[in-house]
Amino acid sequence: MSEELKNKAKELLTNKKVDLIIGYQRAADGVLAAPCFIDSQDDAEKLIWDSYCVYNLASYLKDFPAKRKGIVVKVCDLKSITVLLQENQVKREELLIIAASCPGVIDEKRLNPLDQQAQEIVFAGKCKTCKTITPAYYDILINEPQKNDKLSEIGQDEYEPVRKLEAKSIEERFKFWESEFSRCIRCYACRQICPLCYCPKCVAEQITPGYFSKGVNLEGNLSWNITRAMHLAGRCIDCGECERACPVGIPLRDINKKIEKEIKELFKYEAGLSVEQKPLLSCFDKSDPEDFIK
Amino acid sequence: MKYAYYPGCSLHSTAKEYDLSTREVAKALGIELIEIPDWICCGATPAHITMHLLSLALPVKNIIKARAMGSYEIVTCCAACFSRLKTANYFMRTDDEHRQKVEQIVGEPYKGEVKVRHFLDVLVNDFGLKNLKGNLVKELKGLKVACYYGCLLTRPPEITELDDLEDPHLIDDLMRTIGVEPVQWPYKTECCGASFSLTKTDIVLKLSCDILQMAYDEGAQAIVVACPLCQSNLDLRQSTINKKYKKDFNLPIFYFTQLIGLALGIDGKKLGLDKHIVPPAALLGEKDKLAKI
Amino acid sequence: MTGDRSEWEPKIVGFLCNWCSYAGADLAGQSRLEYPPNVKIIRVPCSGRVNPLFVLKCLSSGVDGVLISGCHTGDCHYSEGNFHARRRFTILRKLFEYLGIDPKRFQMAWVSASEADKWAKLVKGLVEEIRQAGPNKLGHR
Amino acid sequence: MKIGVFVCHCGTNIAATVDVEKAAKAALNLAKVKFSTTYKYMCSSPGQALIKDAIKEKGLDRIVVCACSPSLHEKTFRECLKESGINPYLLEIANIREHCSWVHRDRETATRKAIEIMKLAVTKVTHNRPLEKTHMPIEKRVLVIGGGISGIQSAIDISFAKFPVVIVEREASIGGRMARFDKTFPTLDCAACILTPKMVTVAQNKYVTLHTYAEIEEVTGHVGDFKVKIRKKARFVDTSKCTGCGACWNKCPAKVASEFDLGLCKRTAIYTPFPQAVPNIPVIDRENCLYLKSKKCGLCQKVCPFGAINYQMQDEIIEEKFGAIIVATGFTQFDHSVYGEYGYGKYRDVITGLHFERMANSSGPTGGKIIRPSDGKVARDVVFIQCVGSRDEQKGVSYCSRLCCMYTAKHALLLKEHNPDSQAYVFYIDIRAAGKNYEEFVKKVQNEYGAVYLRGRVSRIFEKGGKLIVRGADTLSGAQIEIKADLVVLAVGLIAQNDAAKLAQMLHIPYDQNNLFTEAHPKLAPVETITSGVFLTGACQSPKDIPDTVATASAASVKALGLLVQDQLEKEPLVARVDKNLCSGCQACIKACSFNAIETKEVEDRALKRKRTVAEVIEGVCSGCGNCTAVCRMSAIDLEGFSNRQIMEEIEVL
Amino acid sequence: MLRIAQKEELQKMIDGFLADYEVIGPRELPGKGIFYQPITNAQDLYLGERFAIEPVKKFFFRPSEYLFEGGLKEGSEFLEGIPLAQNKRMIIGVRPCEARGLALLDKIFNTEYKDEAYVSLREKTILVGLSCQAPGKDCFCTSIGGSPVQARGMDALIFSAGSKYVIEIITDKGKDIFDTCPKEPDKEEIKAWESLKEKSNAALRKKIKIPESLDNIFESGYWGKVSSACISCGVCTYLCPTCHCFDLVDEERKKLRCYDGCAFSDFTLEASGGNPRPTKMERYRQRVFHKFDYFKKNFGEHLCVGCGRCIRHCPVKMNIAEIVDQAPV
Repeated sequence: MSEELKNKAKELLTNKKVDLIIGYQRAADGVLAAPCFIDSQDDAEKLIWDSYCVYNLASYLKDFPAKRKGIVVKVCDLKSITVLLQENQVKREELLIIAASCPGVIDEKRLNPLDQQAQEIVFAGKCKTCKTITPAYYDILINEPQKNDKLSEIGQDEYEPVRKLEAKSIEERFKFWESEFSRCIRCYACRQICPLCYCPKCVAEQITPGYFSKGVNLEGNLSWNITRAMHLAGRCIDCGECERACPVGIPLRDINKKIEKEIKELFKYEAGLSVEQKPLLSCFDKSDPEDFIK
Repeated sequence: MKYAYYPGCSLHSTAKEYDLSTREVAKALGIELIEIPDWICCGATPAHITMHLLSLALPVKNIIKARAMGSYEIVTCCAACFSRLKTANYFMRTDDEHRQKVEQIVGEPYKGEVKVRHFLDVLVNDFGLKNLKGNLVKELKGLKVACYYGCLLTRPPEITELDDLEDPHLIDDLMRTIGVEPVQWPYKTECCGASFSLTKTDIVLKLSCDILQMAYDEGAQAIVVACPLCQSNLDLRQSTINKKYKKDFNLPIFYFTQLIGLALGIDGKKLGLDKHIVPPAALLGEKDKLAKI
Repeated sequence: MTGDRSEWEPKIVGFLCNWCSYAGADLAGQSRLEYPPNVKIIRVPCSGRVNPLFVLKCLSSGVDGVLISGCHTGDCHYSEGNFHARRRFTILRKLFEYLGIDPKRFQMAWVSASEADKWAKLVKGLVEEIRQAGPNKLGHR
Repeated sequence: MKIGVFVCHCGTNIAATVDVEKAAKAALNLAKVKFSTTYKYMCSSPGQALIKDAIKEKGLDRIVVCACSPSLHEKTFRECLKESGINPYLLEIANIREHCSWVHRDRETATRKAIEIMKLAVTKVTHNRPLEKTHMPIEKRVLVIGGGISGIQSAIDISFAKFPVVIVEREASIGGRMARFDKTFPTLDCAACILTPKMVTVAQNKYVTLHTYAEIEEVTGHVGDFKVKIRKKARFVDTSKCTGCGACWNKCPAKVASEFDLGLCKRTAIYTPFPQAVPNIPVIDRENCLYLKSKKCGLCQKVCPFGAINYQMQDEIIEEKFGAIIVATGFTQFDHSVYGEYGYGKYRDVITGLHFERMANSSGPTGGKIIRPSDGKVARDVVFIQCVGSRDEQKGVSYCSRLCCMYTAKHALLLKEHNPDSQAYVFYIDIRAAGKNYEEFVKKVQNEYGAVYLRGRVSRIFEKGGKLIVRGADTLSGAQIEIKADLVVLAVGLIAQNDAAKLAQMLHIPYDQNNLFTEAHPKLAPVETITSGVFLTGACQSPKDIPDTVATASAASVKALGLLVQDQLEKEPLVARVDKNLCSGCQACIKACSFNAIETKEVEDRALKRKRTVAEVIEGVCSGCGNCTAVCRMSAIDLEGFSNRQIMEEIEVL
Repeated sequence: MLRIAQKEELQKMIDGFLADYEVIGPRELPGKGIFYQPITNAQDLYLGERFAIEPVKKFFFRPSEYLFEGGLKEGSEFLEGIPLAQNKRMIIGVRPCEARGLALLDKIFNTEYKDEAYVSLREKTILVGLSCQAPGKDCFCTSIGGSPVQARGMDALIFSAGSKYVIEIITDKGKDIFDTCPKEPDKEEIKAWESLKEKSNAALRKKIKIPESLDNIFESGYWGKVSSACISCGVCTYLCPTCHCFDLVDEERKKLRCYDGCAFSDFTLEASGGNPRPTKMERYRQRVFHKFDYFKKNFGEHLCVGCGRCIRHCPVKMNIAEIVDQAPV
């Protein structure tokens, strides 16, 4: 598959169909993958495509305004481009989407940090309940889409971790999250890696007024994490990059998935379905539930 | 094509010929119908007037037996069984409260994922009319029938999802395919009196008489049905109707599977054509459409 | 000041829309309905003006309870603001519950300009509920 | 910054429970407060004078008045500030009466709370900004969309006030639905007799411009300055040359079913919809014209004595500006073919009320004879079925179409008058005859014209022996009924035009689940929409009969004129504003704004050295609700008078 | 000075420290990794080979610190410092690279300028290190003047030797606390310890070359290329044992000091709106120059201890070691 990708990339660059291609290359350690930005035919040799290509490269689109960008996209990540298009952050005509049939990607956190060799692949949580096989749209398709047999665990509940937490008492939940958030160092890797956190200046950085404490303390950390989650409500497409990027292992996907589950149940809303879709919080239905309102 | 087959009580008793002809037709067309082992009553009318929950649990029990066979589609022929199974499925899909209760009773989770199909639907939509035509041994030319669907096959439409609510056409389409001419008549979905047959026979006589009359008036020589109870009311009660209303009807009441069977060249006896009260021999014999009864 | 439980009085912030709830609270005054003094009112043009960040700010500044009150659905002066608020804060409240923040601390109500009685009762009930819930553990004051 | 705090006693209303002196003293401990005092009645002239003097003497530049609710005297004190030369928006009111002294008894508690309320106001006023009311020019022209009776009436009313008005009508003639009616209930005057003069009036009026055979293509802008693109569909007839002599349509060989007569008769490919059409200039129907289809024929061009036929004509798009828009797009009929029990629309003798109107009309397709369309025989037994599509959540709409009871009664009467030995049967659910002389009219039809009213639904209609067998229930007698009818007339409901939602989206006005346009307030603003400058009239909003339609048409005209007579539009300055450096251009605010008050704008990002698209508030349109500010993730959009900073700091000082 | 103790003996000693000290050490959080946290029992400690994600820096130069509070009280102005921590602390299991990081931080906060908060925490804390025997694939301390067994910046350094621990005592503070352990290693044991140190050094395989100066490649296109994957987050700087940039913020009435990092886009944003480092290229170049050029010029050594955290935890696999190694000088 990598070969097919390389050839396509060369062709695109030679024919000047794109100015650059955002893709994956082998990382310096020779095992993992890293993002790469290819603007010459020779560099196209670097491109790879395998289970180590975890990154959602849509985050990089903002770095190249007004350029014609080819981008290698996993089917699941395509939805984040849909949201970016919805929110006018990229122009479709500047995009050339190279959809790649996805073999499932690794869970980086499960790699042994001391081991220097290639290890057995443990698939990321999101891949285990992945339902998408065919990309909704694309310009170039690399290899026919097919489901990896190892991944299709029929009937696996994507919200299982959420339900487990929901089943706990409110006090237990507070203790759980208090302990998780206590490790937050406010490095904002979760924000920076997120393709949808593109605000010119995040509210977390604003000072007059400051919206919540920049201090690494419970209030500050809780406020930041709630704000991040709220700002992704109805937008998050569960690429899981925030959780992957978090150096201290806060289960951020469990928060995103909770909101995803609630809005599906409450508002019949799913993020990233189409470019024309109205943002969740910019619209409403007169019959939205309101049982908690007095 | 492989389906779990749910015959139901009628097809094992009064409507034996429906069961026979269905199996024969399926066999001839290479449609595999595997009877659900150890199936139980669908609950029919008595269950749902007694206890709503029971009327859901009984069909679901049957459905999960089918699921255990590894089948995600059940075929049934009886209009009542079809209605009950579809209704139960509908509730399992849309009503969490009932679903949870039923799941407790049957002891297994079930979310309505198994499809329930009527044999009509399978013939027309899965097997296909074109395909059927290709399999015919002969066409039953010259026969005019009224296709009668009764009250359960299309109602309520959000549950049955089968055919046009007011003007169904699946049987008509099949008949046309085998060379039979269906008449245009307005009583396709009238009520025959159904299970009042024993308790309030008078009602059944009146309603069935109207149906027979309309079919006769529109030039039908026979009526084609897809429901055991419709067949029984129109066939069994025809002589009483003739007496009571001073009529002279002599309309054989066929299951659609029987006529299809004939067109496929199947022996009439194998299709249970000898089990009718109003004998079809004269009509079929006279038209020379019948091999042997 | 938190600390001694017996001295502690619930501190509650109420975001009231200018057209219905603020006027409803005005009518409670005009009708001389007595209710506890714990709710401090911040007037906003519409419940739709309330940003989830305000609620977070309250809770992380040691406020014990937050109330957002607006027009009944269909009565919004701006026609749709309360529908927007409803959706927004339904999600926030679900998230609070999930993160273990007592949902009693964040409430919403529809109070019309004529519902003085409802306003007074709402405040009484709210103060009682927050008293039960105890001081807000978050917040550094 | 020098803040002055003025605490009002309000007689004893405040002072009895709040220690006002203590409060005034406490004010001096607050940052930037340089002066505080109390007075018996701050709103009185001496009270106001006190404020003015303090402003002058102490050089105060921001004022907090601790008194009653801002809904009472905010305006008063703003005026007071203005007179003292301070911007009136540098004021905050601390409501220590309604929200404090009147609801608490304990003096200490009330005083403490009053001081806290004051603290909030002082904090807030610190960040108030001087603001000016905004003014916008008004384009003094009105657009009326739809040339039916409501559009015609609106245009006439506006022309009385001597303002220019443009009607855009998509059909070839104005007149709308009413032009097809025979007589009108309950007075039975002929529809044409009352409509035609109005059509002529409007056509001859120098203030009115008619664009028939035209549609709205795009609407941008806002109140006072709407920019509207109008597509003038190609007529293939030069309107400046044509005299409407009729030579063309008399010779045209292509015949098709007439839409105006609902297929009851034929028209030619070049045609005017009906003889009294305004303008009386034909159009060529490009689908059916032999010349336009295959370049064969060209007869009309040959016979036209004025050379008015032009096959090369193209659609033309014109752009015009308007200050206000009146929407008068009316309704369409419910399509009864979803009713299987009525034969899915297949029986030719099952017709709608509008067919009946055309048949009853002496200049209609049957010359006023009420017959069976299938065989042309005179209809004797006629069954009328009410509520077809209306009040039917299963197959139609849930609402009552309001006029069907009345027009059915009228039809029963007309039937008797046309065919004296006929019999009318009317199946109904309820009779709703709530209008002047309406109930009396229905009674008359029942008593004097012998119409049989049956309360119940029809379960099935089928053809047998050349008759329609109508089966139904009479729920009053409990009997099953079977009627052998010659003709069945369905009182189909009124529904929104098929493209209503599209138009609503163009105009940014809300519409309900039935695509009917939604008024700004059902009681207090029934002809306004929340988009200022756009008004509603007639059945596009909900089913209306002619009197109600005409009444709303005049009401909408008055509202539009109310705008036009002003020199400029004046708006409160408490509006949203975008910080373009913070804005990402995601347009969440634009999609959330109910007022269409935010648009996009391209700006140069100096840091990144490129152009970016950001949001910009149209101040004149913004209503100041602040919803956009809460939707904005980057807090780039803020609300004057209720800014994020003000609210955040209010929370902080609590 | 060397001591030797059985594993159980050391555990007992640590339990003994708990009476007088707040004891902090690496703990394993299942599925999350290793974190320095206060312990209540020697059993809590993880003394294996895996590294803590965050360095001990955060116990001295804390992620956020309220410095003082001020404003209006009853109408008059006030200013109060926030009291400094008083209790005695001990951190056990610190890695040589992190301890060396503290030694570098001392150059900033505890040399000419004395940062009260930092200095008081440094003085109140005893550091007991743990040598590395199986360094990670991203470690490169030996290329930058460190080693897996270096004791710089510590009060004592522990070596795990089979069922025993060898304790190397460095300072008086270290001597004081390990008074309770009188046993000294014999010759055999010392020999074993020496060879253990050699083996540890050898286990660290990654070597990079660090250019003498980067001056002549400041304008090179290299920086734009290597920085293109950077997402401008704070992982590398916050997890770095030597990064020490901070921001000062007013929060309500308090002055807050919190971490800041040169990767953030607003790190050098000026009030005017101007930004001398507007893109990732300038910011990433600054990071490399500060660590591998400027600091050495100002303080005599590089501002990097080769712990590899910024490589290991970079969400997009940026590799500063490779970038420096391959710099086109």
